Order: sequence, then C-alpha cells, then structure tokens
Amino acid sequence: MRRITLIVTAVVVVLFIISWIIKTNTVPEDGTFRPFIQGFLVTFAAFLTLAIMSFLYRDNPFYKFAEHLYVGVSAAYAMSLGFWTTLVGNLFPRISQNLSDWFGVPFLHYEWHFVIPPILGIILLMRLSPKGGWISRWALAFIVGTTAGLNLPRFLRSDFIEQISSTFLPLLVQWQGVGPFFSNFSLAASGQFIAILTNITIFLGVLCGLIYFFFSKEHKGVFGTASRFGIWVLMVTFGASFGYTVMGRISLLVGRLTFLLKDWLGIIS
Amino acid sequence: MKREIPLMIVFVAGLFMAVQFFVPHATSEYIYEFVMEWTIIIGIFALALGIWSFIKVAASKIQRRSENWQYSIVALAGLAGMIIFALPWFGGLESYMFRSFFNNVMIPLHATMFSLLAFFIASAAFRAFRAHSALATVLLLSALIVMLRFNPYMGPLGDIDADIASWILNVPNLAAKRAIIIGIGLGIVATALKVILGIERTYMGKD
Amino acid sequence: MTNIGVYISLLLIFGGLLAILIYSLKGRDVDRRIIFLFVLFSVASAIIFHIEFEESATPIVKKVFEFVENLPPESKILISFDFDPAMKPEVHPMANAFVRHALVKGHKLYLMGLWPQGQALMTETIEYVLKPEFPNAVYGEDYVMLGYKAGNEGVLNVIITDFRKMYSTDAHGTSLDSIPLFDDVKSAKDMDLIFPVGGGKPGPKEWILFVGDPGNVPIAPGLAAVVAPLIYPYYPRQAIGLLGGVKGAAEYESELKKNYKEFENVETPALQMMGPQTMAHIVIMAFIVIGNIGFFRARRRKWQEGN
Amino acid sequence: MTAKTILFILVAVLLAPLVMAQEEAVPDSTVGVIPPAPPLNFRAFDTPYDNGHSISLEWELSADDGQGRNNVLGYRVMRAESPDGPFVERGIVTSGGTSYNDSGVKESDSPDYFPRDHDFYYKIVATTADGSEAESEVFGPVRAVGQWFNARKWPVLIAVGLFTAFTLAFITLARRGKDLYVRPLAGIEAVDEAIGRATEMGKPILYVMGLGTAADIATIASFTILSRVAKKVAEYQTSLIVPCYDPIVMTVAQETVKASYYDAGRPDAYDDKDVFFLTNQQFAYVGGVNGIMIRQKPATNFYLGKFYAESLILAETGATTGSIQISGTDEVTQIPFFVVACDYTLIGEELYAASAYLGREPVLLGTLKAQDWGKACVIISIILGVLFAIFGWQDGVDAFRPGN
Repeated sequence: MRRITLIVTAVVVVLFIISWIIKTNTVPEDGTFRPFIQGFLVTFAAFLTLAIMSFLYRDNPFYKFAEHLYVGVSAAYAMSLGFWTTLVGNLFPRISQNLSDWFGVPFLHYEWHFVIPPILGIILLMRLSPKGGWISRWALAFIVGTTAGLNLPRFLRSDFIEQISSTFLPLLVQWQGVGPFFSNFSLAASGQFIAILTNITIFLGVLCGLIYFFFSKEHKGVFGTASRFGIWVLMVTFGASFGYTVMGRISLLVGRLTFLLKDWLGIIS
Repeated sequence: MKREIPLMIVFVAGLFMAVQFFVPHATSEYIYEFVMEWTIIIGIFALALGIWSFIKVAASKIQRRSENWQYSIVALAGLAGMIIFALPWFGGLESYMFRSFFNNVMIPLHATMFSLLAFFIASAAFRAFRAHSALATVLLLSALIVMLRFNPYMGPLGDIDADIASWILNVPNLAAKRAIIIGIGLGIVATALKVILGIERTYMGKD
Repeated sequence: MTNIGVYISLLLIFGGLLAILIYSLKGRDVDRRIIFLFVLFSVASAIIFHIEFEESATPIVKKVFEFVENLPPESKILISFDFDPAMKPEVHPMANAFVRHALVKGHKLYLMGLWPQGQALMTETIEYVLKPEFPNAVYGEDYVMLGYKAGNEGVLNVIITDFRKMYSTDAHGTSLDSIPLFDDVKSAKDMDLIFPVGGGKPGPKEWILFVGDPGNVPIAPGLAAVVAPLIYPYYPRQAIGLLGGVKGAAEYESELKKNYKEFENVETPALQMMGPQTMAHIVIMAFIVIGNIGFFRARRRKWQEGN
Repeated sequence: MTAKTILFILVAVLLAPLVMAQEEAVPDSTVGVIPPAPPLNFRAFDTPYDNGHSISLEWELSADDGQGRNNVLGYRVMRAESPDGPFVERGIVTSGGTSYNDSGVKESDSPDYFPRDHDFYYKIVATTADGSEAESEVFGPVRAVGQWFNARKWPVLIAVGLFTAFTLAFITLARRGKDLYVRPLAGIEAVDEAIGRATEMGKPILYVMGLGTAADIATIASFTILSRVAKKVAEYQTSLIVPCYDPIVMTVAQETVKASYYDAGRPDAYDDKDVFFLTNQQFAYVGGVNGIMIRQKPATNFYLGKFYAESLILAETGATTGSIQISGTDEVTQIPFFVVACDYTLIGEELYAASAYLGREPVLLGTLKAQDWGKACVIISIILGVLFAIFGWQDGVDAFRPGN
C-alpha cells in the first residue's frame, strides 16, 4: 500500500472513532436503546454513505470495501429471506411435521404436490456433480417452458390489444357550439384545435413508430419518411422522459444529504 | 435423449400455461397458483447454486492472491455474518444483529447507490446532449423544455413552456410508448413461440 | 447568517459556471467530476441555507388560486384528504395551502377523506396549521371535520344527493343537524368548490367523475406527480385547474406568500423541497448549454481548419 | 315584458302546487311507517366465464330510489340455502346500484369460501334511514358453475392463432430457401467490431444480463444474443465476464456460454468462474458490476435484458472507462437513458430481433417476417378502429377490446 493510502485510512479511522464517541453521547436515551452500539451503527452508516459517494471521484479502497461488503451482505440477505419466508414459511408446513416443529412453525396439512418443487430444486443442484449436470436441465426446461407459456397469451392481451384499442380515437373532436372551423375562433375553439392535434399526433405517432420497427422492409420512399417521423417521435419522448426523471433523482440525493447533514452531523434541524 | 426430454418438458409446460390463460375454471386457477409457488421454491434452491458460485469465485481470488483479493475476504465475511445472524439460534430474521445489519448497512448503501443517479444523470446530460445531428437536437430540445419548468425566472415564457412540456409528456410520449409497447408485445410473443416450439434452444446448452 | 450563506453559495455556483464556460470556450473538455461537484454543492447549499425561489405560478395553478380569490366571502369549500403517509410529502402541502387560502378569504371549510390514513393527516392539518394560524376560526361555524368514510366512490355517489345519508355525525360524533355549517348544506352540490387532494384510487379522478360532472361543482384537484398526466385531459372542462406534484404545491405556496403578508413566515415544505430541485436543474441545464457551446466552438474551429 | 318572461311566469304558477305537494310529502317518509317500494325484476345467475365461485345479481331500482319519496339508502343482498331462509347478509349496495357480484374464494378451508355447484336463494332488501325496509321476491335456486373457456378472450385467442400461423408459414418459406431481406441495425452490426476491438486491446468483454429472471422474455432473448457473442469471443480468443443477478439466469447463462465455446471448438477455454453470481439485490449488483468495470476495464460492455433505475449508473460508469457500449432493453422507462449514455441501443423490439440478425438462420429470420406481418395487422386495425371512431360505430370499436 502506498503511504498516502495509509495516511488517509488512518485519518478516516480517527474521524470515525471521534464521530462514534460524539454520537454515543448524543443519541437520545430511552430504555431499550443501546447508545454505544447505536452510535456505532449511525456512524457506520454515514461512513458507508460517504464511501459509496467517494466512487464519484474515483475508485478507492473505501469504495471497494463498501462495495464488497454490500454484495456479500445482500446475497446472504436474499438467501436468508428466501429460506425463512419461502421454505420455512410456505414449504415445510406442507410437507413435513418434523421440519415444521423444528423451525417452530405450525404444521398446516400435507399437500402432495409441494413435494415436486424440492425435487426439481434438488435436480437443479445436481449441476454441482460433474456427471449429473445434464439432468439439471429438466428443471431449467420446466421454468423456461412455463415462463414462455405464461407470456405468450398474456402479453397479447395486456400490452398488445389494450394498447391498440385505446388508440381508436376520433381524429376530429365534436364541435361544441362554436360554429364551423375558422368562423368563430375563440379560446374554446383553440382548446378543440389542441384536442384534434393531440388525437392526430397519437394516431400518426403510433403508426409511424410501428413502421420504424419494421425489420424486413427497406426504409425507403414513403415508408422511409414515415419511419423517420417515427424515430423523431421516439426521440422527443426519450428527451422528455430524461428531463422529467431529473426531478426524481435529485430528490434521492436530497434524501441522502439530509441523512448526512441531519441524522449524522446534526447541522440542520 | 439428453436433449429430447428437456425440449418435451418445455413444450408441454409452455402449451399448458398458454392454454391455462383461456380457462377460467377453478381447477385451472389452482394449477396456475401451484406452478407459481413451485417456481418460487425452485428459485430458493437455485439461490444456493448462486451462493456457491459466489463463494467459489471469491475463494479462488483469495487463493490465487489476484488483485484486490483482500476485499473478497470482506465480501465473504459479510456473507457469512448475515447468514449466521439469520440462523434459528440467533432468532432468524428477527434477530437484533440481522435487523441492525439490514437497517444500518443495507439501507444506507442502497439509498446512496441509488442517489448516485443524481450525479450520473447530470454527467450523462452534459456528455450526450449535444446538437450534432437533427435527431440529437430533438432529443436535447425536448429534454430542455421539460427541465426548464424548474427555472423560476422565465416570466410569461414559463407558462408557455409548462404547457408545451405537459403536452409533450402526454401526447407524443403516449404515442411513442404505445408503439414501443406494441412492438415489444409482438417480440415477446414471437420469442415465447420460438421457445415453446423448440426453435430457440441455445439456452439448453450442449453435451 | 443564512442570507450571507445563500449569497456566497450562489456566487460560488454561478461564478464557477462562468469560469467553466470560459474554460470550455478555450476548447478544453470539462471533467465529469467537476459536474458532480457542482451538483453536490448546489443541492447541499440549498438544503443547508434553505435556498428558496419565488415560484411563479403556471396558468393551470393560477386558475385555481384566482378561482378561490374571486369566490364571494363565506363560500363553501370542501377539501378531501385522499392520500396516505407515503404520498404525504407531495400532496399534504397542497392541502395545507388550500386550508390557509380558504380561511384567510373567510370561506367555510369542510374536511373529509376517502382514505383511512387520510384522517390522521387531516387532524395534523387542523392541529398544526389551522388552529395555530387561525385562532379565531370556530369549529362548526368556520370549519368542520367530517373525517374518513369507508365506501370509496360509493361515498361520493351518496353525498352528491345527501351528506346526511353518509355522515350522520361529524368526526367528533356531533350530529350534522346541530352544526351551523350544515344549516344550508344538503349535498355536495351545495359546495362552491371542491379540492380533492390525492393520487390514487379513489381520488381526484373519482371526484371529477362522480361529483364534479354530475353535480356541476367546480373541482380543483391536487395531485401526486405520477398521476398528474392522467388528469390533465380533464382540464379545463371538468377541472378548473390543477396542482401537480411538489412543483404544483410550491407554486401555490408561493402565490399565497406573495399575496398575503400573514403567510410570509409560515412553513412552506414544498417550496423548500423545490430549492434543491431548482438549483440542480439550473446547474444541469447550464452544463448542457456549456457542452453545446464548447461543441459548436470545436466544430467551427475544425471547419475553419478544413478550409 | 317579453313573451319568454310571460311564459316563464305562467309555467311557474302552474307548477307551484306540484312543488308544494312534494314538499309536503317529505315529512311523511320520516315518520317511518311507510316502507319504501321494493326493488323489482330481481334475478340471480351464475357469473359467466368465471372460476365457478361467484353468482351475479341484477335488479331494478326501487321506485323510491332517487325519485318518489327518495328515501332509499341502499340495498342489502341476502342469501339463503333454502327459499324460506334463514337469509344471511352478503353485502350492501349504495343507492343507485342495480347489480352485485356475490363472490368468494375457492379454498374450502377459508372463511371467505364460496361453494361451487351448490343451490342458493337470494333476495334484495331496500333499506332506509328510519329502518323501514322492503324486500324483493326470493330468486332461486341458482348455483355457481366454473367455465372451461372464457369467451371474452376470443380476440386474444384469434391473435395468438393468427400470429402462430404467420410464424409457421414464414419459417416454412424460409426453410425452402426464400431469401428474406432484413434492414440493417446499427447496434447489431457493431457487435463484431466491438469484439474485434476487445481482441486487439487484449481486454475482456463484459456482458450484463440485467435484473431479469428466467421468467422475463427479454432475458431469454438476451441468452440467444449471449450465445452468439460467446461464440465469437471463443473464436477471437478473448475473455468474457458475465456477472449474474439471478441464480437461475446464471445457470442458464453457464449452459449457453459453455455450448458456444463447444461450438467454436474451444470447450477447454470455458471457465465456470467467468459466468458467476453476484447478488440479487438491485443496487448491490450495480455496485459489484461498477467495480468490475472500473478495475478490469472491459473493451466492450453489453447491457441486454431487463433493466431498471440502475441502467444509467452502469452506462455512465462504463462510459468513463472508454468502453464501447451496446445496450438493449424492453423496459420502456429505461430506454431513454441507454439511448443517451450508450453508443448503440436496441430499442424495445429490436432486442428480440437481434438474435435473428446475429444468427442469420432462416428459421429465426422467418419469425422476424412474422413479427412484421403482425405489425401490419396492427396498423390496419388501428386505421379501421380510428375510422369506426370517427363515424361513431361503437360496436366496431368494442369488438377489439378483450374482456377480463
């Protein structure tokens, strides 16, 4: 390790300990609370926050530490959660009295079909044996097959047909007592003009957007013009979505800085 | 046989689930629910495979003393700690240490990682929003119009901008998303069909 | 103290932006870490020094504000709290602003809710906004809390014909017949304006469809940002205007502050949330402009060299 | 005085007694002795196209609902197992409602169980504020039956059938050797170049499958692209890194890469540790992948599959290391970020088409052609639907809308 790394690490450790001591004395006391541990945890959370943010400058040992800790802890978290909620909570009470008792969950009743998924699961684990690898594909085939079957009609319904039928808009909206098109152009009529423009844009936008996605036809002539209009509409949308999302992302940063400034440093109230 | 049986399973399972969609009867609902529960349970077993792979990669790094191997120890320690704290003897998911780890390690890391987006959205905008072509200009302008709503010093222009921005967000946005979604719907159906019919079988591997 | 902080940080940010503009005009590329620094600094300083901007209300928000302004005194205004704590940061400031505006104009307030969690937030508004800021407002004569009623849009279907069929009493158990505010009120049709505040179902959309349209009552929805685009089509025919997300709430708050001296020092959470937002947006937009200026400059230079 | 005003006064005078009479009638109803008029024409029937655990009820409003004495508050739905009772309340409909769906769950051990194939008797009770009630006639017996085909889903079935027919037809055509044109896709054409560049630079290729599980079709499409990429990687003798988010996806990806290396004649080059599991928490995964990008500096990053908010973090970090970035997702909200931050982006459907482009097998190209025909059908039906809407033919519009 280079000397500068050592110095920075030492400084960080010292600051951490100082913050821990101060935090221990400032966390509010209430019966069950353990200020010493709680002080450590808040300081540690702040340390991890800063460690991740330091990545913006460049890769460094603190980020590496936080990253590896995060990956390890989260993988174990998923495993533990899955084990307790799914296996203990859902599977064991349906297949084994003994296992349920051992984990302290009430046994429901025996259901024969719940034996199938553990068998498939064990088949899947056969991958780890050098010779049984081929059998693990049975479980994969089951998962991939059911997924494909599930998606086949369901996407045609929700995404497809619903989207098509909601494009059926009259291109001209009804005139509501304003008279013919140009004779009585008032504010209300301009509203209707916008409504017409809106309907036409939706109609043409969907149509040309679809034409852009044609793969087996050359995008030339009228077809090419439509396809180009389609990609323009797409780009307008992408730009707008990007611009709109900025707001939400800044809110996240505000949340994080508030944690650092308020919960940890106590600069703002 | 090593290849035919899995393809048969794919075909039967796929066809079955596709047909199930059209059958409202309770029996069909039961089967659907069972299959959903099964896949979740199989997923937990698969997670064991995942953890095994994780340990294998980390251990080999440590063994070979490859670059940054020290941090693999941190990762393994985090993994082991979290699993141990969730053991029944510590109180499972309700154990103090498990919850503390969750609240003071996972939550802050998650939120901070997420908040990095505020920075990256800025750098991406700076890097990519350059008017080097007509299309790029459209992209840039529509983003600027939407973002300008946040500028308080626009005067009457602000009102017009707000109107244009909400029109863009409602109308072309709707049209484009619809076109994309319809396309995606077709793509999904085509891919699902290829899988069920066994045309697409690369994921099966080879022996 | 804060003011100095605001000026110093604004000076630093805009001075810095100017320096970077000059730097990039010289044809050098800006390191992304400089952008990161600016984003961090602008957001952090806005949080620390409470940087607030005067939000000028967009027409769609201003219509709502002016509608309340132009109502004759003692008009009846109903506010429905159709949200839960998760949506609170976005829409609760709207409800509070509506309460302030209605009472300062001397209108009569009717508070109710279609979401069970809305009742606690309603109480919060009464305890922390209404009572301390309007000590002279009398319960039953100036405002009344009807509270939450289960039944979703069914509730709306009933109150459009008769309040008393749904609410025999207010939230405190007092019979509606002994509340002066209900002397000349039979149904929701008797309201002069309704503010449904929320962002889910049931919510503002249901108010428009089940009360505003059939009863011909003006509706001014306060909406969470995610659902605002879905309600836009109802403006201007079925909704007199609308407030969308934190931005809409901030605009209304600033309009209130501008027009009424007594609100100069009240808490304006939406405006406060807008401070960091506006700062960050300006910084990002400035960088987009700088990037393009630099880009065109470089292209021109290349073009000149080519000739 | 104008004629209009005179007419108004005349009408007002004539109507006055009527209005007064109505006002006089109001106190009567509050006495509580006169029950409201009962709901009429009540009938109950098995809910069509359901799982067999619900019964639908319909009636006509009581004459005192909204009109007449206007004192009906709502309707109580009562059910019994014999025509004589005892009747149990199943639900309340507020005034103005004329239908109710009496339903329950199918699990017989649940308190909310609704028995299938069991006779029931129903009646509707109109209620008022003062407690007086009026009952409809008892209707029954009626039983809930499950159906084996949901006729409301005909449009979906037709669409599936049509599309399958297209696909099979074009696959047959393609197998017979008919040459099918496909337009160029920049993102796909860049794949070869990107792998070549990695070889020259002696740097690895990073392939990120996103957060999808094996249950996402985008992930399945990504597998097929992975297999082409892996084959080329093996041919060019570069190295490949595939960090995975989902363990099943990891397993399948291992199979895929192994098979590709085998196809390329270099089965020995495959290592299980190149296709590995990271974690299945969104941002922990991002952190891990970021670390890989920053430290191993891959020459090319592929992001193909299902992506959420992390898309921009990945793409921006990748951009700082100077990699060529090729992305593709069907997650509509994330496409803008990939478009902005990556060199090439496969937008939505293009991701599904990519495997056909890379493989150039007639069978896969056939499905591409079928997709185009599908889109042509969509365009035609949109034009038809808009025409129907313009001319106000609502039945034509409704014909396209599937039920639940």
